[in-house]
Amino acid sequence: MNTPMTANSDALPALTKKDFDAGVDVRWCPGCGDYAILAAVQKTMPSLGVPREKIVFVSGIGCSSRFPYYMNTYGFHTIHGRAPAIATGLKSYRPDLHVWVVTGDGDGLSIGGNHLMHAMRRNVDIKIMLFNNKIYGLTKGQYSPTSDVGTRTKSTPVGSIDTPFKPLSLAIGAGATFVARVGDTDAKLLPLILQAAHAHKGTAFIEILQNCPVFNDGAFDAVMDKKAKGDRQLQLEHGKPMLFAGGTRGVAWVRGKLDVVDVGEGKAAMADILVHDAHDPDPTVAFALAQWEHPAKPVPMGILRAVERPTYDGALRAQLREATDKGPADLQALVTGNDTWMVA
Amino acid sequence: MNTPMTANSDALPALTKKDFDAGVDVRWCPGCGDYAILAAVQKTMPSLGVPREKIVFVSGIGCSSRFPYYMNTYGFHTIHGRAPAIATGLKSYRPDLHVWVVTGDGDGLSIGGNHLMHAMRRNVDIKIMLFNNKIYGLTKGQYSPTSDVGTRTKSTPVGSIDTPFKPLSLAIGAGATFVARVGDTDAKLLPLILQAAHAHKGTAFIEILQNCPVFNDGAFDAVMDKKAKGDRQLQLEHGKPMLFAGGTRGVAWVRGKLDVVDVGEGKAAMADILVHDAHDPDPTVAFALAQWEHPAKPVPMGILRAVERPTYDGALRAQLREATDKGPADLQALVTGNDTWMVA
Amino acid sequence: MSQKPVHELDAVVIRFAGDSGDGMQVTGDRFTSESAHFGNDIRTLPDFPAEIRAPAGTLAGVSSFQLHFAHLPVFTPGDATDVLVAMNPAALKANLSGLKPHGVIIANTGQFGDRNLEKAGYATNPLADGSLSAFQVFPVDISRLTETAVEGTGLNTRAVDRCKNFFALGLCLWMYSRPLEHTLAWIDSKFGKTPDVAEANRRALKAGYFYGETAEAFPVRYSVRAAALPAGLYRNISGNKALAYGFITAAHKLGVELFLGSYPITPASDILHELSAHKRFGVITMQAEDELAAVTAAIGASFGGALALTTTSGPGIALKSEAIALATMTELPLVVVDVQRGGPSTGLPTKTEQADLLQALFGRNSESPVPVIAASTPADCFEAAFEASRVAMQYMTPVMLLSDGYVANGSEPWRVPDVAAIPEVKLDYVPQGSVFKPYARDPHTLARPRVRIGTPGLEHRIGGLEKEHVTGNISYDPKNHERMVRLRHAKIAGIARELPKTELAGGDSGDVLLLGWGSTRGAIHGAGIRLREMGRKVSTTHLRWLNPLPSDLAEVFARFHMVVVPELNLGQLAFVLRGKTLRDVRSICKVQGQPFREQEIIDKVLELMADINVSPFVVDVLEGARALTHASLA
Amino acid sequence: MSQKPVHELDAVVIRFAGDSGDGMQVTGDRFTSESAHFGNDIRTLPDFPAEIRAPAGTLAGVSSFQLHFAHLPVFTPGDATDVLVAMNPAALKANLSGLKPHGVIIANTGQFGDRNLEKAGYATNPLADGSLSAFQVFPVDISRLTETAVEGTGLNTRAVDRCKNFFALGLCLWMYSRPLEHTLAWIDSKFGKTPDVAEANRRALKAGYFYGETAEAFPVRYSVRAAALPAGLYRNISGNKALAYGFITAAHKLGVELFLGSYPITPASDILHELSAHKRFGVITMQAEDELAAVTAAIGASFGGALALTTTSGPGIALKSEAIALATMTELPLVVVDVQRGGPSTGLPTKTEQADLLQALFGRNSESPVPVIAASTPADCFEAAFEASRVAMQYMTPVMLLSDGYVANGSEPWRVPDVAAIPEVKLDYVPQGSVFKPYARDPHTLARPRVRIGTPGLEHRIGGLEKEHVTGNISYDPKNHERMVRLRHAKIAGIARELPKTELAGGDSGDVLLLGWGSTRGAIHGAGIRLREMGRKVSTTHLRWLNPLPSDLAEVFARFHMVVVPELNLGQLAFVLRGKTLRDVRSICKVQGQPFREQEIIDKVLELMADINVSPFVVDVLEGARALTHASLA
Ligand SMILES: Cc1ncc(C[n+]2csc(CCOP(=O)(O)OP(=O)(O)O)c2C)c(N)n1
Ligand SMILES: Cc1ncc(C[n+]2csc(CCOP(=O)(O)OP(=O)(O)O)c2C)c(N)n1
Ligand code: SF4
Ligand code: SF4
Ligand SMILES: [Mg+2]
Ligand SMILES: [Mg+2]
Repeated sequence: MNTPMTANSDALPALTKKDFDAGVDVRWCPGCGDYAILAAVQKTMPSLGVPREKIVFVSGIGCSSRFPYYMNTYGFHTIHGRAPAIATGLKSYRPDLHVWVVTGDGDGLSIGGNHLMHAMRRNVDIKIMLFNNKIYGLTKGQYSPTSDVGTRTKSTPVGSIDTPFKPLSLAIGAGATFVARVGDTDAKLLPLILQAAHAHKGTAFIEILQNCPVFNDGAFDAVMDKKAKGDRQLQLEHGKPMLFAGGTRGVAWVRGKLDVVDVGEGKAAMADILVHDAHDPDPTVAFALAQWEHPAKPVPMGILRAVERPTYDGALRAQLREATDKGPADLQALVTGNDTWMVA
Repeated sequence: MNTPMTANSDALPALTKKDFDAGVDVRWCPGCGDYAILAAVQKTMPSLGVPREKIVFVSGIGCSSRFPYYMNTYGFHTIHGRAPAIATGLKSYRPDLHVWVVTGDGDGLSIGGNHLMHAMRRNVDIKIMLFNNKIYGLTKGQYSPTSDVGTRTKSTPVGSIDTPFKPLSLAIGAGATFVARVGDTDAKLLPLILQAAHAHKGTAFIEILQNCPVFNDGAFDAVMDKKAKGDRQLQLEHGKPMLFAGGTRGVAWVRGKLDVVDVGEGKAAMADILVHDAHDPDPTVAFALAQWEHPAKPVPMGILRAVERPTYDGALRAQLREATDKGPADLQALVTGNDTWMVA
Repeated sequence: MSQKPVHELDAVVIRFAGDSGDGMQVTGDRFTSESAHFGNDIRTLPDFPAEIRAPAGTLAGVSSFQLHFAHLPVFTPGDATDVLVAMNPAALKANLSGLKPHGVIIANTGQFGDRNLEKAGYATNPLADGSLSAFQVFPVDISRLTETAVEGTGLNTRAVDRCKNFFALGLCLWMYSRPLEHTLAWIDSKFGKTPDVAEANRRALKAGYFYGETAEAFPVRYSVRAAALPAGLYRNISGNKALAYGFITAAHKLGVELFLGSYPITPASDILHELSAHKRFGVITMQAEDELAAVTAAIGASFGGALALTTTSGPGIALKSEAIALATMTELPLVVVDVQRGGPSTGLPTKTEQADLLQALFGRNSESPVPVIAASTPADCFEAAFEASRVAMQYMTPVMLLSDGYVANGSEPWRVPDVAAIPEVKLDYVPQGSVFKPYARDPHTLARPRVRIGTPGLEHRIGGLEKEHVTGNISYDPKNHERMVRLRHAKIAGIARELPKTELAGGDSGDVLLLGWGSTRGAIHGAGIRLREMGRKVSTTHLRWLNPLPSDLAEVFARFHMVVVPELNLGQLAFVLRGKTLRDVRSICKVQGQPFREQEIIDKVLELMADINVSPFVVDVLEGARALTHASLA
Repeated sequence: MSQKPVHELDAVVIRFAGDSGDGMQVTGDRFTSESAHFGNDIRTLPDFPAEIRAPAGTLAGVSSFQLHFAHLPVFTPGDATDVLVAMNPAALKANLSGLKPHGVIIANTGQFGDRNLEKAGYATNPLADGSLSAFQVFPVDISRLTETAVEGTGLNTRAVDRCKNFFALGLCLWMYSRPLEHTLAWIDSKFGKTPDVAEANRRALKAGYFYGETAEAFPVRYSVRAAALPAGLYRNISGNKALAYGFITAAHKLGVELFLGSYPITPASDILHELSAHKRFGVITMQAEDELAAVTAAIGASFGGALALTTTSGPGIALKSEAIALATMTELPLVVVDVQRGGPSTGLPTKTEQADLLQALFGRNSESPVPVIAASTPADCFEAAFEASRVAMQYMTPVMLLSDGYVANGSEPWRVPDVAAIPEVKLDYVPQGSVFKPYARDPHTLARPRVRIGTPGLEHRIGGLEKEHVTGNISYDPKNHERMVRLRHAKIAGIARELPKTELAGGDSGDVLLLGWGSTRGAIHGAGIRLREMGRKVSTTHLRWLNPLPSDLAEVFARFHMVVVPELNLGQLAFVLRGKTLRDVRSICKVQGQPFREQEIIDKVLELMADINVSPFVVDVLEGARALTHASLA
């Protein structure tokens, strides 16, 4: 095909999913949730209106982190845990690029937790997809910081004892400006979230619930189950009331606590049901929702939070521009300084 | 003096502040907030009823991390950022010891952010004091992850651009079970919080606002100011209504948001004022409070959250006990295994 | 029993190869176990891809297991294979080059359909196109035969397919006149909870066995007599497992508990797995958030009195190096295990290499001497772990223990030690009430005093800043610093006094001394034997200690005309030995993610022996590379 | 002008010493600047404690600044001091041992009260008890005289006290016949925003000057004539600043922007500080959350096309080593600056050392070759930075640049380069539309092709797994791995072809070749000159390149009877050279957090020259330590 020459999306020949397929053998296990995510990403990319050459996928190490090899864009499969830092450097140096990070629950929350938090704090304009399968896939099935308490693995033969992170709570606690969750096989929601993340100016953090059929099969079955998901997922849409279970249940403040109520005659009124405000500058509601887990509560899906804040790379460039706007820099003057003497 | 021989506090000869003074030259700058904290800690220690030899102070690197040298207990001044991990190993191996961690905003939140989060997630029974002076003291004044946006330092000559962490929000997001804040010179509150942290079973995270007169003088003056602090601090006490400004202002839910209201006739009623529940299993209110900053809001001081959850070291020991309770372990049987053959 | 004739063989190298999902590792393990029980000497080489499950049928997805079993002593998994069991075309293609001329191929024709042939890159079917005429090919439709055998067990197609490795195993057991009992018993214990699977595997195993006996295809069977091993009770053991047992035993004999701080990484994870299962022995394992936390948690536990351990491979060592220097400065015991793998960076994570030696010796800031020892065989890992632990505790120092993927995953027969006979190691602790100087020193070991944290009156503070001699106070005094730097070095160098005399296989002097370290032991030892059989004056020796080096080394070197070091790197030990002894130590290097073959060493030694012009300046090992590259830069 | 007689001197070593808060670094800087302006050759040595402000009056709190100014060329800050300005008893005590017999002491009697004497550990006042009779003591109540001088400026007591360093400075300027103008102008520009402080400092300065002229105490003054430096425009420069300028210049000449990812650490932080101030030059600096992020952010920027830089000291290098290996594997340019400090672990963070050489060479997992270069003087840092940047970009490789605390903080006169005259370095980029093979190689440099990320049609993926030659695809092929390992080595080794011939000071052959690297240059060079003056056949040379080494080294060695390497470590380069050349390279080691004195080197060389029994096995540098220790283990 003819490669597009400019970043101007008008001038772009329409790209297709196939244009984003690197055309190499995909090396995940049969049935791995990563396949569905890959397909959704490849499918969504053309809709972003960004030429392939302006896109970079950066990853760490893990099954999930093989992702860049399968995308026909620029890609960097780096080392364990450091993808957010590498992406930060890349984006800071090259604001013209669209930088996507792919990481796992081990890569992003265990060894890479610090960089992830700092990227979100800084609000670097990068898009982070964390494939959460609640397990270490690549190293053959040890528990991860998102594994449920009591998870039996090779390294925890009588059950894990550490309380898992809630990735979205952690992100909100770190000051993330865009926080979303979606399931690997949700072919409808995933593209929407990718598009919203792309549109967001700042760090977008997306937790993707991903099934690992080999080491943690069915970890999200209860939530992702086609039939039950209406009852078990709380699909969030900005500006829409928070309803689920076919509109029979909703979210409301009950005695100062965000809670689930039944909706309808003799039950809670629609007026009591919270309208989802993803742009709320106060992260409290988003945080409260991020705490929710199956089975006690429906699992919030979609964009919990999307607020504006200056980006790190933007501010950095602004400072640079401000400095360079003062006129051409004089290298000789710099090197010479203002405290010299002549030797004849 | 006669050193106590047992951990039984009844049998302890009364210890005094002086017993906890290591008697070496203290090497902080004149006027450093660390002195006040040291004094408060030395003063409070005897009240905990723990013999000196059962106490260990672990620190990373920074001005604040010099702390262990001044305590006449066991002490370990380690490397930059790793104190929470070292303390986790120590406490897991030696549950009989009382392990205190001293760290700084750079040590604990920059290089050591990951270990701090994971310690809190695991709920290791260690007590973490983070001396937040919003600056790197030891390395002579670079900005830190808690420095306000626009902070001018040697490494940010035209002002820092990254949004600072809110340490308490981060802690709550990571699942911390005990979260508190206090000022360095608050000689009344600091001992109370140290005692409560000691009594808490699990990770206690204490942010101590600490003045660095050399590189960031007066960072907390507005909040710590003797006269103004009544208006600018929200002193939290479990079971008490959240009031400040001499009881004329309080905290209430206003249209689904935690907010400040005026209290009194024609204003909000006392019944509307939230009663502080540090033991609330739902961290939402604590999180909302942790977001508050001067000058928009009063700064919450005291214990924001203190809830029970199994500790990592406790669960680890329980698993060990369960295993060893099955009878004496047979090393020969282990080494021999169950698939052997004889060669004659 | 079979009526077919039985041929006696001295040794056989068999390789099971198939898709990652085909269970080749299990097949290999079971055949190993049967051979061990039978009394053969054995060595194994598992080899698997970095992916969990690469695409089925591709070359990248091939997993294999090689076993050398013999009635004479063997030291390696074998240079070339006698028998290749190929479960699909990719397995055949990937392993054919290692097969001996006239070697046997047992191919599962059920997987040689067009799609699989194409995936493996075969234009035509090699079983049919005559390209394998140099070998003895036995085509068997293992897939279909297995299906038939397990019919009626109620398993679904996928589960049925999973049984075919037992058919192959059964066939091979028949072929080498091995009984089925142990494997049948093993199936019972392994699949006890899923009786249908157990039954299917039993049936597939027997079907394979009887197929050999019945089918016309196999005219003869073989037998390999038991080896003359020293008498005793034996088991088969892998390196990682032996390490774990060694550490548990060491903790026991040292009178402390074992604490492991670790972060999973191939090929070291199995040590964490193994130790996690032994809480009964008071073993505490912590899967940390990363390597930085893993090593520092261990240091924390060490401060608390533990036998502190941290396990990883090369990239993890890089991350741990700052903390190891803290242990050096604070003089706290710590054992650091590096199960080396192919690099640099992520490299070849499931392959073996010996290229972390220089990192182990020098990869820390400033003068941070650390004892370094290496394990040379799977069973030797037990002793290496014990030795590392003892030295760490006695000398109050971090100790680096080098293993590698080959030792870690390989296995060999191990004469089970009598643990009661292993002497206890007594450690002195500063008694309560004494005048305690944290940096006073034991006059013999130069170790600083050991103290139980929690002892009243011994409160003290340590840290990473330079210490004053004896008192341990912070000191910036220039002369004190120099003294301490030299003391830290002297402490480690002094360990050399307790090292045994260097032992040689072969003559005490001669033309060539072949010297190795770590996992190359078998190949070097075997090569030495064969070179001597060829009449060459070649002796071999193997280093357990890389730092300090044995103090008689230069003297030993002096008795040989040439010293040659085969290594799975670009000559790292050779470089160190040159620097230390100023002898023109020569290198035999291989960096392919694979262990040495004996023959490779033999060929190189013969080549070097022909070379009489020994240049005084280093023969750059890289010269060759340049030619190599330019040739292909058209 | 003064009526007092003026004595001519060739060179003077002066040391200003006081409390950390006394402003001794400023005093030293100003005196340096005046001497430089005057035309002397100069070398400086700042020395300060690890604490921000240790307790006033204690030994631990002493901060000092030594300056050597001369009318002959000088190479070090001087072995022993001629003049010691001691602002308090601790400063006197800490620095007395460095004072020459009959040396001058100017003591601020205002600080010699009982409390301060006690804090410094003096039982009696040394100014009064006769213990200083071997020196010329000038007691001056600087504190009180300063107070009087600044009376009426409205400053508070603390601020007044802070002016006393200017009094001391004024006095010294008078003593060495130096004008005040530059310092007066400097005060104006520095304290412009606080006119009262400026005025007070001006008054204190003048008061000191006039005190010298007036007071009976000082019978003579001295002068040191200008040195015969090459003609040109000069400035004074510190190592860290020269590094920063070198990198900015390199980025400019390479046609890219500079990206620095760094985390503050002594003594490297000033590079970050300096570069942060130069956004006008398109310099992007990122203070990262830690060293792991600092280096990986730089690698990210490098992937994006930057001249990528990361700066730190030893502990930071340890943390960065895993990532450096990623840059080696992905063959991305990266400059890593290690400003070495005393270790191991936190060690002596503000002191100098050269003990990270082996870490720089070998401190990464597996075979991860990295070019290593060292800066030898403050001004030389400019060129070292340029060279490191050029090589990183041209060869597509990480490059390690070694500096140390001494070079970083020390300063010297620098002939300002004409930046227009520095040639541009042209880099080729893969043009759009070409067939792009990410791991094809330049036949000369062996570098893989440079590509601008963002170019349409050149999309590709790289990573830390082993690459296939030419295509860059992931490859687990054994032979490919070996080829790539050797190619990576050959690429770095090949840089040796562009290194200049080794240059010697002194004869082309002789008895001893003194060889150094890094910050020891001045002391070695000076020692060489003096040894030759003593009639010894000693030549000296200095290495910029530690990896690869110059290829003529063995040949050069062959022309000397003995090769001796003075190093601020336990003999790291000597060890490497022994391994590479098999020459019995000897070491002169000093590990005290302090640079060499010329005399130390001279003494050791003379000692070694007397020693004719060169043992073929390494003389363990540690032997001495053992004796040293045992003596004190009563
Ligand atoms: C420094 C380092 N430590 C450890 C590893 C081993 N390792 C590779 S991936 C991984 C965890 C992967 O888990 P996750 O990020 O959840 O990815 P998944 O495989 O589940 O997609 C680990 C521990 C490594 N490659 N590098
Ligand atoms: C690995 C490593 N990186 C960097 C440093 C340098 N360093 C020492 S302390 C410090 C920051 C201290 O800041 P903080 O934790 O806020 O402590 P404070 O001095 O403000 O109390 C830094 C960057 C170090 N010692 N080790
Ligand atoms: S191990 Fe799990 S996560 Fe990894 S590829 Fe296989 S199924 Fe996917
Ligand atoms: S630099 Fe700041 S934090 Fe450090 S000791 Fe001085 S005043 Fe305290
Ligand atoms: Mg995972
Ligand atoms: Mg701080």
